[in-house]
Amino acid sequence: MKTLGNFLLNLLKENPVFGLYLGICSTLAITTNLDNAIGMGVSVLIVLTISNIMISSIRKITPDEIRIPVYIIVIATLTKAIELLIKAFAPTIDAALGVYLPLIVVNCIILGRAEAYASKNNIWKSTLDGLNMGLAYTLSLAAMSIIRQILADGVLSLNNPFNSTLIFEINIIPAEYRIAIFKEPIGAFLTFAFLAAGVAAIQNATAKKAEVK
Amino acid sequence: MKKIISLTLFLALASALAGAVLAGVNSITAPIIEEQKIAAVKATLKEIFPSATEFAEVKFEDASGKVNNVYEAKGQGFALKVTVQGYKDIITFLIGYDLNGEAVGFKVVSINDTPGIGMRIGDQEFADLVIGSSVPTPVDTLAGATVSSAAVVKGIEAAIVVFKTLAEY
Amino acid sequence: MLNAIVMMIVLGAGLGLLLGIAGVFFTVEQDTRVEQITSMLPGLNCGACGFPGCNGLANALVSKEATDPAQCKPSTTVQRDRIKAFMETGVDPVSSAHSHSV
Amino acid sequence: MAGLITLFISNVVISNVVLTKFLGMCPLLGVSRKSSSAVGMGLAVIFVIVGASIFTWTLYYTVLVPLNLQYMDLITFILVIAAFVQFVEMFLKKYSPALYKALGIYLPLITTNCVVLFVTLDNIIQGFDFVHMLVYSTAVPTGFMLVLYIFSTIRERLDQSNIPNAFKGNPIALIVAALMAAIFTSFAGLV
Repeated sequence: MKTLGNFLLNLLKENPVFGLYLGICSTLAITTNLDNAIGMGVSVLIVLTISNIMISSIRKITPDEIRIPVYIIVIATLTKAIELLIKAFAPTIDAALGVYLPLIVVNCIILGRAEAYASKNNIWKSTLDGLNMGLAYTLSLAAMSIIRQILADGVLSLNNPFNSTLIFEINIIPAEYRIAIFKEPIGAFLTFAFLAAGVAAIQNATAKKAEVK
Repeated sequence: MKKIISLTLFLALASALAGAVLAGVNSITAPIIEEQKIAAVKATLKEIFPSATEFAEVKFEDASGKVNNVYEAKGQGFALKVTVQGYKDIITFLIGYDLNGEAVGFKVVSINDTPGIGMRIGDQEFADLVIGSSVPTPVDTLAGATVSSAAVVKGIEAAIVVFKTLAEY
Repeated sequence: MLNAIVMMIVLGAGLGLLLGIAGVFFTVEQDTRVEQITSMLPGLNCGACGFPGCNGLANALVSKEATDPAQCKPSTTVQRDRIKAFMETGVDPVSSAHSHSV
Repeated sequence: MAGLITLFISNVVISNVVLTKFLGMCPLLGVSRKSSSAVGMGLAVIFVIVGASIFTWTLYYTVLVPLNLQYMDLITFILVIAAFVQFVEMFLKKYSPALYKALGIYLPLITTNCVVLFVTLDNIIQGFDFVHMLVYSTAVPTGFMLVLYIFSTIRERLDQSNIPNAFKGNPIALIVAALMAAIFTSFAGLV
């Protein structure tokens, strides 16, 4: 129970997206619905975890001067492999994510964790770190996409990406009260700004509490 | 100097491994991706020409640059895939004409236009307008979505030009 | 398959060699502290600190244009303390700790 | 010719890479505090994108396509970009310290700037010929620089204003970005 609490606290305090502003390009772009958010989140989770494992396992033989190019090669290979697999087995996700799928390579979270964590820690710890960060990223994307989808479409739905059958669909807001602008870039920026401000407010509050103590 | 060579070799080795991995993955996925592409087009073509069994891509000449692909439904007619610039983004649609020059099907393949304004060209209302038209009497624009629907109408005109070169109309 | 491997070997070796040689020919003397601080930063080059890249922040720290390494958002507290200690004493606490223990 | 001008304008203002595709957000939030660094960063990005586009476009059509290795695009492109950026940085540092001070210091930031990878990949996806590729790869970073510059001038003033605590820093910047995105939407009818 305590670990779950810690996990949730870390999710808010050290959130890679809303706290550290890492990987926000794709966050803003693809969170128009839950399907895309989960597709992107899981892709990043897989790339991040495997890249952490690989980089951790070669950390002792990688020459320091060219470690960044080597990391880039590892990450680019994994990203392309995932992209090809998604194209083959979940074409709807590929169509929705488009060019943002290959852009996972330049998602700062992945290179950031490689450099800051996996290059210095053992394989087991790096695996956990990859899963942890990837999950936090996926949840952040999901949170943002749920808000945008409900406000813009009035429904919350999820499709099975492998055969595009509907898993569930809930109607929440009647058609005449929907705010289409949340599908647009403006809506993306606004949603992100308010979520980030919310995270900052929580961080400020906990910091104050710590000071009082 | 020795250092440069060792670094270069390490980088080359890493690149080679990457190349091998990707080639491996690609050899598994390439045929599946190819199949997916054909299946996706076939499904839409089947909606336009439900009774046709055989489809083939045909060569064509298009001066407008709007028509991307033309598919022939053997003995039934032609379906043309057209891409036009909408209000803000690009609209791709398929339009099917039977051998008499009547529009028998209209389907928007991809649209990323302003929600609330341009979206209506994806609606059944617009599809019905198009399907009621024919080569000699093309469609009118849809009120309220003038930029997008005007773009689509221009695309349909381009499709008609291409269609005339293909069918003995 | 073979095509892919050969092409990548050539590309990897070519780029590696180019940068290796460039590194020898284009070396410029720099305040070593800048380089040391750069290596202590996360190396994301994300720009979140407001300076152009990790090197930019390191430069600013050395020239006292910036004072707090916590401006680097992705850095951990361990990294920040290490940089702070290095700026105050001019000695890297991590590497000096190693040399003491040996 | 008219097509090229349309391509240029539509990619600078209408489908602006930052405000409609959200690429290059990191430098937008990071380097946009001073308008002088916004211009430096913008110019460096234009230079790198045009250079990297020429290299990757040529690589794709002279090496990858003949060898049937189109699926190697991502990995070769990112390597070429990383090497190109580093090479230019080292070159400037040695031979033109003045230019390095003005532009070069932004170069390391650019490898991880998604706009560069996006443009090089999109050149291929859109099937551009050489001339269109050149125009496109100039237009996109020009749009990036335009937004970066406007953004930095607004932020210089934001520093003086009274902002709710939680919104200080990046959240308020994102609100500004939202308003700018709204304004740029109205350019849509231009072409």
